[in-house]
Amino acid sequence: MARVVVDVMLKPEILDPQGQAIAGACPRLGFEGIGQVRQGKRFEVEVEGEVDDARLADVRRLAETLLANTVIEDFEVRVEA
Amino acid sequence: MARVVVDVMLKPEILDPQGQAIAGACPRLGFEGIGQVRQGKRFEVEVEGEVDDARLADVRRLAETLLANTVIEDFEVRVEA
Amino acid sequence: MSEVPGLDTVAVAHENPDTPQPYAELGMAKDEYERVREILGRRPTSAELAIYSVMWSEHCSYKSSKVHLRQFGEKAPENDALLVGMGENAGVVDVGDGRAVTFKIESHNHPSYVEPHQGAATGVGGIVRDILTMGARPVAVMDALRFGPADADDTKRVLPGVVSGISFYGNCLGLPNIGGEIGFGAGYIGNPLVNALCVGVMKHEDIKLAQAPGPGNKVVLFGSTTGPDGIGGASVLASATFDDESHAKRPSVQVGDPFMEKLLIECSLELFEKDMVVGIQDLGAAGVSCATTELAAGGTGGMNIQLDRVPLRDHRLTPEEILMSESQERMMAIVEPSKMEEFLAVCDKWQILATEIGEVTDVTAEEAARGGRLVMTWHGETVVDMPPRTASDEGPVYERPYARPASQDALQADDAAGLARPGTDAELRDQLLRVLGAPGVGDPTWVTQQYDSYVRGDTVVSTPHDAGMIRIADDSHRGVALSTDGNGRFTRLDPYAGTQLAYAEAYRNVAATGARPLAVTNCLNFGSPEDPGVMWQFAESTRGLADACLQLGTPVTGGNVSFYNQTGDVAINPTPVIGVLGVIDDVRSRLRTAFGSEGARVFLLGE
Amino acid sequence: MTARVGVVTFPGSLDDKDAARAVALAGAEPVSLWHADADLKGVDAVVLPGGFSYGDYLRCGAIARFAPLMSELVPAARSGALPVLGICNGFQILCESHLLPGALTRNASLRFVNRDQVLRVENAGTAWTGDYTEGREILVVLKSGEGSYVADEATLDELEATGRVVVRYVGGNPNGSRRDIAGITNEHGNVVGLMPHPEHAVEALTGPSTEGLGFFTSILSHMAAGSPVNA
Ligand SMILES: Nc1ncnc2c1ncn2[C@@H]1O[C@H](COP(=O)(O)OP(=O)(O)O)[C@@H](O)[C@H]1O
Repeated sequence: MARVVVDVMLKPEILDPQGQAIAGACPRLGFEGIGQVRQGKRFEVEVEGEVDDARLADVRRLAETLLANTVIEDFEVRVEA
Repeated sequence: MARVVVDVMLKPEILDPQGQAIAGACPRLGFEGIGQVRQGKRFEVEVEGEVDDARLADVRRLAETLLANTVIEDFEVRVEA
Repeated sequence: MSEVPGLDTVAVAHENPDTPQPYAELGMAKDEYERVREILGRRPTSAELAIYSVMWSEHCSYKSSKVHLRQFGEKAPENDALLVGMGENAGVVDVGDGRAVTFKIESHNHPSYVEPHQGAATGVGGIVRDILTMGARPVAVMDALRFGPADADDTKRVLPGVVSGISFYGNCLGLPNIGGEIGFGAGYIGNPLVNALCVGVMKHEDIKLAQAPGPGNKVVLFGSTTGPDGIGGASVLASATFDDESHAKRPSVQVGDPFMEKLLIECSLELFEKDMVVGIQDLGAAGVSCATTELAAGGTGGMNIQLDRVPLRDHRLTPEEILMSESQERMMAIVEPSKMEEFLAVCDKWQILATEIGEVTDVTAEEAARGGRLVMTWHGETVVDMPPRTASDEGPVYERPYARPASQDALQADDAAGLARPGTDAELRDQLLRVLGAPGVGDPTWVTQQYDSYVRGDTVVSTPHDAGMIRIADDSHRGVALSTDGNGRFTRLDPYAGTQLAYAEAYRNVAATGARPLAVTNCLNFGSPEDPGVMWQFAESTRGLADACLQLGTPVTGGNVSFYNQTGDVAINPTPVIGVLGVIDDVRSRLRTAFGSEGARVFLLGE
Repeated sequence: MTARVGVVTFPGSLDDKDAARAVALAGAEPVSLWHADADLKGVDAVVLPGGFSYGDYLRCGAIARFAPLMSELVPAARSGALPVLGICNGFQILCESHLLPGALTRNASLRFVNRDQVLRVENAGTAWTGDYTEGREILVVLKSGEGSYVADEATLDELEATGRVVVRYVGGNPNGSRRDIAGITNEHGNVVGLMPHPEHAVEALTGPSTEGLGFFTSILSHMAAGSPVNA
């Protein structure tokens, strides 16, 4: 079993109210010097067998069709070290 | 501005119904060889100035108090390359 | 020795009678442990100790409250409507047209303090399964909440989490939230109260009971897999005071999956409709321990379970952990062998995992006299061999000492006469604004807006009215109305009268909708029963409720007790929350809490 | 013969019974459809009801989109032949299936909101809104946690320019939706998705009004007018 990580983030032009709420709370909680915060999703996908290019392409397809909604989200796929 | 990433995942012993639902959907969508899927959160936090140890400690404290619910979640903080 | 290294089998228990056992850590008193040894005629195995410790915990056995709760049965008013009384998962009342309604309120206080969102969510999940287990379709929920002062730091953590948890779970199940209450008070810092009520509807003939009749019938576990959720929770989490140390240990919390519960509801109702179960039990606080001992005790008394067949989420779980796990969204059914195939097909349709884990057995007369015989194996080796009734029904019963606290006189003497009166218009205005602006009096829309009140399309009355009302059938206009009320301050001043006032308020709220009050449920939130002052409050409170119910003719059909709501030795104000259910023949004639039309005359009734 | 309107039940659908009741009150015959059957049972139109299909896990509607029934429904809807109304979760499923543009995201308040909501009917020419008049304000129910409609500016402009905004929020934007959009339609006007629940405003006893019934009577009028049905 190997682990592939898929990070999904809202596209930069899409408003992220969750991230904004966090950034807004920071000064109130005494955290200074925090700029923008954006919240996304992280998926840890266990794949059977070796992670070769074909396998990675599979996961990329999974990310594209299911894990991310490419209308509003970008994603990145990488093998966990 | 530097970017610090905080990954938040449910502790391994905590039920992850979202991950289960995704893993369950995979074979139906024709994705074979996918084992467990776990879903977590990824935060991208922009911090002002240089990211030194003190800054990182700040973000770690932020993660602990706000970004993660340490009763059920683990987190990891790292500087984005 | 056992084949599985380290496994504590019955044989091992025989061979090593003196192995020290952690009964105290599991919340058991020494004499309780001694009684287990006496019952078994040997030391318990770890698995047996797990079962007894959860089943005999305050939470499951009602050992401190039982002697007082008895009054609800003894003083119960004559009532033809009562179909199932106290002692089952929930009481059932006849509402006419061959239909019946079941309802109950239960607490999830301590878990909601540890992890507000999940604690409250799983509280809703638990009470909904109780109602489902009776054979009913759950149709609405309510919630009664108490928090520390609105501006206290911990309230900012607890309140939004609790509300989002109830909202998330209830909304996702498609159950309208038709009412509840919110209160604030200093004592609830560190001891929030989360009491959830659920009501369900069924036909008379659909009533299901927790029993396992018929030797040869299969024991089936269905729903979620079992994980390390809330292990030790039943006895440690729910019955012990929170001190700093246990807070630091942070027991593994239960996480709810409302989607799974929704499927479980639909699956179970289809199983009921097709008459495929002869007995059923939900897995609540004491999980597999509770379901197996209660089902066996309610049936032949005999059952064999292959514990290693329980589907796990975490393969490292030991037999005793499986027995104590509080994993949510699980049910146990007793199924005739000839119906197994069809049973599994229904589960498959709803994508519900179902696993046969054992069967009902016959017992000899001698075994029956001892309390039946429940045997559990782990990879072929016997780890449990005990009389199930001794765990489920014959737990310890305490006559806790109680005494009116000496401070009670001073408390009562300090009455309103001593308070300053507003002397000027400005002072009067100021006082009025302070009352109206108090968090417990102010507009609760921030909370109620997060709850779906419309789903199912049968909600006739809900927030902001004093009671909730739902239509219960498509083919008639019959409905039921419900209200919950409690007042910790009144009850602190006078537990007997304060409890009656809470009951009377709920009763009036229901009556004011046009419904006829019919039955009562209650959730009794108190401090430590080991404190004689608290125990006195409890005794007075239950006496007050039983007397009032007798007078107004509504039986108590069930409820729940939550003790140990205290920080150090300071208990919360005693907070019995009383739920009253009424029936209305035609919901179109319901009344709401509002002036209906201009020019209508306003009357004040009563003293 | 009266129109037969299918109401789909996915695992986690909640307002399916309510949608069926609204269909019946409008005078049509509700037909229940099961997500796992790739069979539309020859219905004249379909309602994708509200709820939390698949628990709303991952993203609302993301998993339901792949149900076997959807493989029948999507092409029929895309061609303009099959009228489909997606309410709340149904709207989310329509967006995830790319039958409608854009997406629905977390409410700006980050909380679930349940409230009575006024809408203005902006397009009375769709299969589901023909019985309303343009500009009419109706009171229905809004109850959702992820109801904020988003799309890129170009898409929003195009929706506006082609009259594909069907209903808009009036009296305050409850969830941060772009341009107060509460519901939209596809280019044929047969597929309509909206976040609020018209099916909860069909009976005076249980709803804030009966002004949501028009969606369900509209589909009957649409059928009666002999519009292409399952052509
Ligand atoms: N305050 C109470 N008033 C009346 N009956 C009660 C009260 N508390 C508990 N009971 C009854 O005791 C029985 C056992 O309680 P229950 O809550 O079912 O246990 P569990 O926690 O195992 O689900 C139930 O029939 C319940 O209705």
